[in-house]
Amino acid sequence: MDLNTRIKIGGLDLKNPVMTASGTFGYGPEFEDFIDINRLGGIVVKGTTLHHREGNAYPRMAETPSGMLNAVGLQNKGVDVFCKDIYPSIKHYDTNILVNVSGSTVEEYIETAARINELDHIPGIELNISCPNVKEGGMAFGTSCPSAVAVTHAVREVYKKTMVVKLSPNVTNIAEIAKAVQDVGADGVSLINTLLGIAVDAETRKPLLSTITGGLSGPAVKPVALRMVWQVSKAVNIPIIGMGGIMNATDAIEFMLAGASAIQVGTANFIDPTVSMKIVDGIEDYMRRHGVTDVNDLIGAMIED
Amino acid sequence: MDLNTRIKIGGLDLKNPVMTASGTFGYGPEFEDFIDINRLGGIVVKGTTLHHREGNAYPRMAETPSGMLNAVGLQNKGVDVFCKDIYPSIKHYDTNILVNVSGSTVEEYIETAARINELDHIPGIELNISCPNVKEGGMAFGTSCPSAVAVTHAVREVYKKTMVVKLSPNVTNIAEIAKAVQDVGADGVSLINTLLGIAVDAETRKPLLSTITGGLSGPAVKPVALRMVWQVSKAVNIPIIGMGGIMNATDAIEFMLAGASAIQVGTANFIDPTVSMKIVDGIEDYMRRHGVTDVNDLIGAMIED
Amino acid sequence: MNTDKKRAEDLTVVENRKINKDYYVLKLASKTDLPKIKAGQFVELLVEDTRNAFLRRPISIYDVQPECNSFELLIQIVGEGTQLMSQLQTGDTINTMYPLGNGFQTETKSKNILLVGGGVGLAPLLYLAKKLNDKGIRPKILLGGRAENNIIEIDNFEKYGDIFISTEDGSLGEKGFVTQHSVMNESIDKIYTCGPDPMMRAVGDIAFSKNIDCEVSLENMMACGIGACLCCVTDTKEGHKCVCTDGPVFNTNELKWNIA
Amino acid sequence: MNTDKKRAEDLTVVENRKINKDYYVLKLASKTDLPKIKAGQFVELLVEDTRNAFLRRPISIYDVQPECNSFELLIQIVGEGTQLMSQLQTGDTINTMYPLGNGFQTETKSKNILLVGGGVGLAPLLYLAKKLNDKGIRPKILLGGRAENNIIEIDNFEKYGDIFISTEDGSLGEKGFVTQHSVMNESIDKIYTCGPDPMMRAVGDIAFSKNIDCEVSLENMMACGIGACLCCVTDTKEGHKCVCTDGPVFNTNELKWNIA
Ligand SMILES: Cc1cc2nc3c(=O)[nH]c(=O)nc-3n(C[C@H](O)[C@H](O)[C@H](O)COP(=O)(O)OP(=O)(O)OC[C@H]3O[C@@H](n4cnc5c(N)ncnc54)[C@H](O)[C@@H]3O)c2cc1C
Ligand SMILES: Cc1cc2nc3c(=O)[nH]c(=O)nc-3n(C[C@H](O)[C@H](O)[C@H](O)COP(=O)(O)OP(=O)(O)OC[C@H]3O[C@@H](n4cnc5c(N)ncnc54)[C@H](O)[C@@H]3O)c2cc1C
Ligand SMILES: Cc1cc2nc3c(=O)[nH]c(=O)nc-3n(C[C@H](O)[C@H](O)[C@H](O)COP(=O)(O)O)c2cc1C
Ligand SMILES: Cc1cc2nc3c(=O)[nH]c(=O)nc-3n(C[C@H](O)[C@H](O)[C@H](O)COP(=O)(O)O)c2cc1C
Ligand code: FES
Ligand code: FES
Repeated sequence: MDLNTRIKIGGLDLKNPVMTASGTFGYGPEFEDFIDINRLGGIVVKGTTLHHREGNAYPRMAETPSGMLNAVGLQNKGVDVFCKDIYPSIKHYDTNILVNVSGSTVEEYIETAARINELDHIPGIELNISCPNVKEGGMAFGTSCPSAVAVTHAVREVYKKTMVVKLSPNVTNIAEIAKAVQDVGADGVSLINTLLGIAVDAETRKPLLSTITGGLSGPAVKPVALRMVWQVSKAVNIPIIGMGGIMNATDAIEFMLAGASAIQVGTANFIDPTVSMKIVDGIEDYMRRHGVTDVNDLIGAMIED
Repeated sequence: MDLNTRIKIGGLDLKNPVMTASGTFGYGPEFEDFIDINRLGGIVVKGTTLHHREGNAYPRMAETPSGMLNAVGLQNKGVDVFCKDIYPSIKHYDTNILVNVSGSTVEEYIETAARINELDHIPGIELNISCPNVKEGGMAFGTSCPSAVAVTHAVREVYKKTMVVKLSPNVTNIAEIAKAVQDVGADGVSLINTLLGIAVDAETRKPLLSTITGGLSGPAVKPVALRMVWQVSKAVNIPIIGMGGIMNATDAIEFMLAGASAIQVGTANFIDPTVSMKIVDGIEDYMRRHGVTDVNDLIGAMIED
Repeated sequence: MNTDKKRAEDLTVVENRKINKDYYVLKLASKTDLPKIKAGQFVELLVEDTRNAFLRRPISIYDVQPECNSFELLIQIVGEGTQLMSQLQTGDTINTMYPLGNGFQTETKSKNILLVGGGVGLAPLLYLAKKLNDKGIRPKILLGGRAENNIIEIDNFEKYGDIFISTEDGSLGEKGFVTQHSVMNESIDKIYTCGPDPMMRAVGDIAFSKNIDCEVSLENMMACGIGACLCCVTDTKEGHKCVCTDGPVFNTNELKWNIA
Repeated sequence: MNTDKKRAEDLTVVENRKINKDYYVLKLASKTDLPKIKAGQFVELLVEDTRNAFLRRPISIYDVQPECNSFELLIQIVGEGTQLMSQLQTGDTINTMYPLGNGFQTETKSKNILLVGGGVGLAPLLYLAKKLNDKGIRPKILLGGRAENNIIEIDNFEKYGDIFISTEDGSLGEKGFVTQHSVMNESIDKIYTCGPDPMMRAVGDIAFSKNIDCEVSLENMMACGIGACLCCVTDTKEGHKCVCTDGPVFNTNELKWNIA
């Protein structure tokens, strides 16, 4: 059976719908011992800001039932170090490298995106308006329509390639925000970023994260993520990249059925560094088993009667 | 060691902070074979509406990682049958029986609450403005300040005993809504109701619930619930009843440390029908172990530095 | 202790008998006298600390040994919960809520009784057949399945009734669905059935058309097993009823099945 | 296969040796040649399908048997993950990512070397002692713990160094903290330590005050173990560094510990 697994998202041409999620895959080299990165549809590198950021104090991680909280807080060396030192060492990957762009102010977003725009082998950015772990900016932009529109619109002016906007799940109406960023030029939306959560140690009475709150990810959030992908798919006509708790190919298919054109694998990379390859293979198996020749036919194919 | 486990919530005097959550404990008799209901701080009976409701079509339940989705849809026989047939058979319980009141319109809420107001052995209601499983009303009231205020204010006019408002977690800013209902006379708030979610079967491509979306509960949601309790505790000065994924006494203590005055046990009742008793005992053990003589000292006692 | 109360109790595995790669019989014993158990009642088993089997698993009571304070469950491996339970070893304990549900109505004047079991749906029928034997009735027992390897425990059933077999592929007994089996044409005045939903509906249809009284044991998805969550409902002529407490056994005339 | 690559591999349990109710040694073997393993490196073990141990568990490599393609882990039971792994039986497999982390710097000119292990923190010190022996150095080894039953595996350590013991309650060796042990007053020019954070800081303080070169093996909470998530950072003079890749071993002069 001849299978087409290619997916288009804006100007991106993915060899398959499987990408890795920002903040869970480093820049790629971290996984080179385990998998062939070139077999992925794409990778999204760590959240990048205009300036170097140290991130939050340790502890930054707590395990929760079927999930984890993180409060990394966008630790990164800043866009210039990315362009100068990191980009040259990964630009040879034969996959779509997206940079996850974040900032505390609209100006920072603009400036960062503008610099990424210059990099030949970066075909797109993921505009992160949903990071729950920073004091300024981050999620604040993603939880109201006006601010989401403001930053998306401003970056659209300077960024000429594919721009996907990453949405926050910590909102009353995610579809409304998706629609709003579509209307000001987003080529796609990705969701969900992490759900804001807390873990506390009853014995010491201390929160388990230095920042008290952190972002919840992993299988625990999958039902919420699927719901949001489905809601957004009813509201927009740009492609959706779905994520949140994807641990295997079955989960990935579920996101596509709910309306996602591609998916990202996040926390699962920690549990099995080879999981993204298994998902690439598993989607093909599923297609063969179900006689699906074009992976695009799975998008939104949930039977709703 | 002499322990005080009593907690006050509005006019309610709870012998301990452990209650059972609406929709997970029937009306009480369902659990009589397993536990001594009189040892509980309180029970909240199934969501009750003005008229009989058949609820949603089967299937109404799906298992998810460390949690479950339900789409019961407020099946109940209506407030009159409650008053006439059910109330007489449970009013002897030596615990606080709260009725969870719901409706499609403000008028229905008012009428239902007014009838419950007449029942001597019902010291309070839990105003459910957060049910995600009904087409009209329900969560719609709980996801915006104006509508939350409207229904709370209207019911306050007719309901004279303790009124706790049950909040929806499917919002951008739960603290704002908590504050708003406090300002129009809520004696307390309870949170969280379920998170809206979806589960789909990749093999059949069908959603696992007849209504497609349902409400997520169980340990998976605990980090989100704890965060919301903590946020609300910073915004209001009325007591908070915390819930969402409480499976044992440690979880219960975590909610109190985060700011809850009492807690409700929901989904855990399905996994262990005796769990509420274990939590009552476990809180006392914890108090002894930590030299806490008054359970009120645990409320909001998380060390935040 | 009031022995008619429902319990949530750690029971001891006294035997885990493998039938074939898909089926096993778990024998569980209590340290105290069992409560009264009716044919068609079920238990809810707790598979502890596993990520995907979060809720309890409902399983019919297959047989009871009151003298040993034990009962047996016949289980098919279909997913994680049933898989993990298949690994239980003698001496292990498993938390069990029981006895749950209403059970079959065995106060019957009928003499020509047919039990129809599809796949693992035959589980509640063994104890039912035993109970009928106690009343001096030896029922006909029709066991159906996809193929030979789905027809199990024949020896056990033979003790309490006359066995008829049908398989969809004809590898054992008559070829076809249970509803096509020749025994369906004999004179029958009561049917008890348990199996896949389409099978039970087909049996219900035949019973309806021939005016035979028919009880079916439903297998809806359950969360609590004790009527508290209202997740397991089936649509009856009187509205939604809980399969866990009003059922699992319903007389087909209560259901909306035969309403065109 | 490039044998220096990190792997995620199903390893076979060839031995699970119980030391006492709290400690056990797990011996894992690969079917292929092991990659080069440095003293102080660690593995990430996957405890599958349990509700609370969702992430992998980092454990130091205790000893290596290259000739058998196997290595040993010394594990203390502290929670669900370490508890479940204690039940592994010979022949079981466990998915293991290894070898991870930088390991101790064993290219040293120092001759008077002291290893200080607190509790289960002694784990990475055995293989380190072995490696030092290979270089002709027999280190002093100070084992500390709360009480006698926390001081384990003395026989094993004795082969590679001179053993000193301290317990907080005095039930074995000198009474007090490791930092109060008399061996601390001997002439030492390098310390390697692993144990609870307060212990390592105290040892670091002594080393600093006496101007002794000191390497510590940190045990921060980890999610990925390979530098991808940035969860495990420690604050160094050059900012946040990952304990899983820049560590777990740090020279105390890189850390901010001795800055008042
Ligand atoms: C009253 C009752 C009596 C039953 N008696 C028996 C019995 O005697 N022997 C036996 O082998 N099985 C019996 N079942 C079915 C049994 O409960 C399911 O097979 C079991 O729960 C599946 O668990 P799992 O983790 O192995 O599979 P899962 O991975 O959870 O599911 C595998 C498949 O089984 C279905 N399933 C899951 N849970 C349930 C549930 N609660 N009810 C119905 N279907 C479900 C799923 O839809 C899925 O298709 C009974 C069910 C009910 C409601
Ligand atoms: C590099 C490194 C090497 C280690 N080497 C060993 C070793 O050789 N032998 C050994 O017994 N233990 C070692 N540990 C500690 C070991 O990882 C934890 O004890 C284990 O993960 C606890 O898992 P659990 O599920 O049993 O306990 P949990 O229930 O998860 O936790 C119990 C306690 O252990 C702490 N803990 C949990 N996870 C970690 C973690 N990832 N890092 C540190 N502390 C944690 C928790 O804060 C809690 O107080 C090492 C840790 C690291 C980071
Ligand atoms: C440790 C960690 C770090 C993350 N960092 C980022 C980030 O820098 N930028 C971003 O947009 N999302 C970040 N995320 C969110 C993930 O990209 C993803 O949206 C989320 O984890 C949900 O997917 P999952 O459940 O598959 O992990 C991070 C998640 C984790 C767990
Ligand atoms: C099956 C089921 C039915 C529920 N019905 C109601 C209801 O009628 N009214 C209500 O306010 N909440 C209802 N809830 C929500 C619970 O009361 C509780 O808010 C939620 O389940 C979170 O707590 P938990 O994680 O401990 O279950 C229901 C939950 C479940 C699982
Ligand atoms: S399973 Fe809860 S009511 Fe039947
Ligand atoms: S554990 Fe992920 S970077 Fe260290």
